[in-house]
Amino acid sequence: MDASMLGMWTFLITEVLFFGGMFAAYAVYRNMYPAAFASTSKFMDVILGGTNTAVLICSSLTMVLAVRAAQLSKRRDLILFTILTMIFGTAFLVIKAFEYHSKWVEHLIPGFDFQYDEPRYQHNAQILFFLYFCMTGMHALHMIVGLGLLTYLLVQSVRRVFNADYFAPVEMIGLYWHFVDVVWIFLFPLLYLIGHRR
Amino acid sequence: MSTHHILIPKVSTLVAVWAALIVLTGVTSAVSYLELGEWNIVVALLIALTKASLVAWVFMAVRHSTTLTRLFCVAGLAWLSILILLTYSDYHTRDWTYQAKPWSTNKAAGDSR
Amino acid sequence: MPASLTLLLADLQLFPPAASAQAGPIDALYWFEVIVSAIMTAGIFIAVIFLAWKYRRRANVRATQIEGSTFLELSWSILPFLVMLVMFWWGAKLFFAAQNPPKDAMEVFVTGKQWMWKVQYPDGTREINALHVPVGQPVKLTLASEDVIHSFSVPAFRVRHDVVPGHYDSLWFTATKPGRYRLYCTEYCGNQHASMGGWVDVMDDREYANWAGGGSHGSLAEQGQKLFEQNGCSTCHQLDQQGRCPILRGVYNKPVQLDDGRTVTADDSYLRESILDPNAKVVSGFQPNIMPNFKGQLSEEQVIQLIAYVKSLSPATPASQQGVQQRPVVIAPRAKAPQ
Amino acid sequence: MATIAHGTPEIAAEEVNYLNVEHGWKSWLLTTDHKRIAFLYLISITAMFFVGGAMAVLFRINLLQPEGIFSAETYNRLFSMHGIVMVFFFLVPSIPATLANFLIPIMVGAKDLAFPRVNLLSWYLYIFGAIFTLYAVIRGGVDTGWTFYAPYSSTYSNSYVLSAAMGVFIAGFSSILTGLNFIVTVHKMRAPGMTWGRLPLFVWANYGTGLIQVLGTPVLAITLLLLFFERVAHVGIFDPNIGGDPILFQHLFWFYSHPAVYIMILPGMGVISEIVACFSRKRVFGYNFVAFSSMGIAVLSFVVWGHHMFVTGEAMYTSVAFSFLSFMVAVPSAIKVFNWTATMYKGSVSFDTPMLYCFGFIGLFTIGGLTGLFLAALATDVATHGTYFIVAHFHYVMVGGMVMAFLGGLHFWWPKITGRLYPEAWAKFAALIIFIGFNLTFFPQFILGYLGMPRRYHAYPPEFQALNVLSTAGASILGIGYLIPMIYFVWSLKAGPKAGPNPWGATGLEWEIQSPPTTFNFDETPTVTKEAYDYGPVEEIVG
Repeated sequence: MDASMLGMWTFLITEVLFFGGMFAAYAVYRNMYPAAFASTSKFMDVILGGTNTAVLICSSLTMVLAVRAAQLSKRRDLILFTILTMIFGTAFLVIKAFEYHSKWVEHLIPGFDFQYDEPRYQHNAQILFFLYFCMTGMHALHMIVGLGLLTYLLVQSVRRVFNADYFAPVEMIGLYWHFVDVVWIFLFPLLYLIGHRR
Repeated sequence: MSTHHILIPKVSTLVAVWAALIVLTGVTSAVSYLELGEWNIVVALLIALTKASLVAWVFMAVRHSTTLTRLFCVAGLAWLSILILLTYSDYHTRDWTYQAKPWSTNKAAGDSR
Repeated sequence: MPASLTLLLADLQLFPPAASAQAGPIDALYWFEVIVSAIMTAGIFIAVIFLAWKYRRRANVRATQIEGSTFLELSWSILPFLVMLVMFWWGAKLFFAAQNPPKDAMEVFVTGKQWMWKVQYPDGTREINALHVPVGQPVKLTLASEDVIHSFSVPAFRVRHDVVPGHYDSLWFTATKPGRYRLYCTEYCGNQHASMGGWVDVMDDREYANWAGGGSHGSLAEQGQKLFEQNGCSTCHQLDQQGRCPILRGVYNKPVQLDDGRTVTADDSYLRESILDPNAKVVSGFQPNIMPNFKGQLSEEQVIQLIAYVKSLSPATPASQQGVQQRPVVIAPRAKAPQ
Repeated sequence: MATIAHGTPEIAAEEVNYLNVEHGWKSWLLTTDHKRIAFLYLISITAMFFVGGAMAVLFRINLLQPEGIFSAETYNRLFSMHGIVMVFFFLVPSIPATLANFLIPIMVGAKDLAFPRVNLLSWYLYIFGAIFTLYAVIRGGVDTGWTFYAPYSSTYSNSYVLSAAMGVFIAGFSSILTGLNFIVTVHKMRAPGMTWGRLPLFVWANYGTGLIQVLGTPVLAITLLLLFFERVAHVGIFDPNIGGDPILFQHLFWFYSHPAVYIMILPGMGVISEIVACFSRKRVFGYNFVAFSSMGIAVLSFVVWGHHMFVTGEAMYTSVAFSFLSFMVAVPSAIKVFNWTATMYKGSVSFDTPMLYCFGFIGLFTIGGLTGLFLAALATDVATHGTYFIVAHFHYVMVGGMVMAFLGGLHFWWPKITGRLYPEAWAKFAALIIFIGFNLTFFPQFILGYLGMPRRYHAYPPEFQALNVLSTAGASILGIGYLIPMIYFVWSLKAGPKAGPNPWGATGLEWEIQSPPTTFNFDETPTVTKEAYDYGPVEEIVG
């Protein structure tokens, strides 16, 4: 394993703790306001969230296939899977944008326009929605950065930079992409599946 | 260079892991519709942890990587747990000290948090 | 210059007065720590100076290379740690005692607000930046903040607790020496942080009885009762028959079943929350969203009055925790400080 | 220690080195040479040190009078900016970004750090963060204290919190990148034969520091970000009026900020290990224990943060656990102090300036560390929390410890960094002045603290005046003490006598190359065949 990969892993640990701060806040407030947190689930679209989870998992698959293609010097496959990963990534962001839009329509933007239908949970639900926007927003920001990296990857693979002897950047971007996927894997149940639905 | 040690994953393995992840996503969504009380969150987190481990182990190639990488993964998890558990311990044990003794020992008081 | 120097030195203090029952034991631990530290510091200083001088560089004398010594390493890791364990145990023991006020402690309510301390006594007396307590009587302070985090500190008593907005904090002490002692805010709270302090007057029983004339507006509970009626609480919270809201008689310090299945104890913190944010924890069997939010409508001081009133409806609570009673210390002063 | 071909003859009039290889501002601002970046950092943190120091001088002047001299508003902004500048822009980057940045690649036998461009990026982030913070200073300052406690900072303060918090946020990433670079460099860039057991203890200490920077700093970043949103939009994350919990801010803040004090002190401990070995002409006593104690500190530092919150209403049982763990972290620190002292035993001790700073460090750090026990013990923490006792304690560790180590290290490696010697007599004089000034400034504060004088007070009861005057008198001596090295270092840059590759007769790869080094440090990658601190054959192996 070369230095750049170790550097990437170290960076990912930093990222774990960056998101960790928000997860800690989530744990504390969920423990403090269980009912208010549960009440928010009716605004969370499990179908869209679940679809997005699946989309991200698919993108992880295409990403790892892209890395594999680079390792085997299969340039065409590399380009194909990179493009597929970018398509999935973009699809995720588009769906996310629809979700954000519906939150906007439903007056669920903490701090600016927050009117909760259950007045008793007005404040406490706002904390959840703030954490929701913080966590998914940070996650989306990472996705956007990831798409930028994938664009770089695409350009470089079109230029025939990568082959079986040199593919470290593909691996690194792959690691980053999977990490972003892992974060979402935790966000999905914590944000979308809180309450008991019937 | 690193090429000498690279083990190229089989496509079938990757697709199998992908399928498992999709299935687990379905499972975690389905389980959330069951009334399991406190266990809902436990199950959801266990499934998420399984999924994350699958991604890390196969997609991120931890299974083929050095002890050092594994150590770094474990360290990340360990420090995350330190942060969350020690913070949570404060909130969780606050009542242990200050809760006044109830006058009547009715049944509900027993499971007071 | 010499004159001003004498003036400076005239006021010079090196150790604070110890005026509470807690101060002695804490000072004992403090001196233990000072002595341990002094011995260790002196040991290190002497060793450094001695070794540096004895083995100073000389011509033709070479250093002897030594790898190390596991025995020495282990002994100077473990031995100091054992001493530290003593400090830990000692400190924790005193800390535990400081967390549990005696049941018969006299209760005083202190509200921190940028930049003053507002003090309320059960008999309705109110003061700002001053606290009067009788000697020898355990006093429990319930601390509330109107705005930012403050910290209530009386160095002579060796007590201190942060006053965090959003919930009640508390501390307790037993003053042992009559006199005036400074009280401070020790958590930075804004511009006039330094002026958020005052005096604690510790008085002997006779003096205290004279001082404690009682509030001109009735006891704390009576003030609370007035508020209770003015704010329309009594229309729903009826005393003897079930209205739209729970009966408050006898509820204080009892477990309450909530509508989400949890159980809480109806202590000061719960009552406060239920006044300011009544929908946060609704009692099982009652509808949410009936009682209005009183956050912003009532000050922390008024909340304390209301709680005193609710407490007075529960006669089973220990005498000292009731707001309607006379100041308990006047009736039964303690002969000796506990502990 | 290593087999290096010295190609360049000593007689060459002007050797090519990293300083003179290129000229012009572009060659500095776009450099990826770790030594040039270290130099850029050195200039930046020195500037910040004097900004922070000037504020300290001003508020010490204010404290001459019990009623204060400046307005409360001015005083509050002075001490807050002093804390923010000193902690985030001087102490945290001080040794790692300057001395370690310069030395780690050389010590492990590498041409540069693992990621040279990331290293440059980290300096730019630092400067960017500093600009945000200095903008806050110029616009009128921040009055929250360096701790940014909510809800004061998020709701009540009407000073420039956002700008300062953003500055700290950005500087945090600079710190993360430095730590990341060190970790990877130590793992991946060691020369052949440079095993973990042969690493200089300075490298071990900075490796531990890197771990803390990487694991802790992101939590500070996200905390400040949440605070930022809270202040902008009032979302309730820390505001108790709408359901938030201000204690949560403290948990998240101290999760970083307690380990951060070890970011500040660990590299200093590394410096002391190098100095004490060199000037005793002896291998550090118990190398393994000292190395592992660095790692022990790095790990344990993360499980003690709750001792900042004993009086906040933190749960009693949690407090007890944190108290116990806090005593645990004292053990590795104690090991280090004992081992440094024992290193002099049967040594050949000389009293050059770096060694004087080293003595100062050992003494002052001992006091700083032991007074930490008062704060780890629950009952005495309650009595001293939020008073000048705390102020004295952490200044003994941070200034008595860290700044002493920083100055000691700077004197030790100055000949290597610049190729020049400084005036020894002046340097010894300055070290003495600093030691005296420091103790005079901060020892009275221990007494003030137990008397109960709260920190962050612009005015205080008159009975505390005598001790405060003493402290201010000490601060003025200390201030002069810090100016002297500043002056002779600048002088020596131009006029100091040439140092030669190894003026101290020290071991270590950095002393085997020319001073100042060439851009790529080594003509060819060295092969290491000897242990660290090889001042002669080991004659006594005990235990």
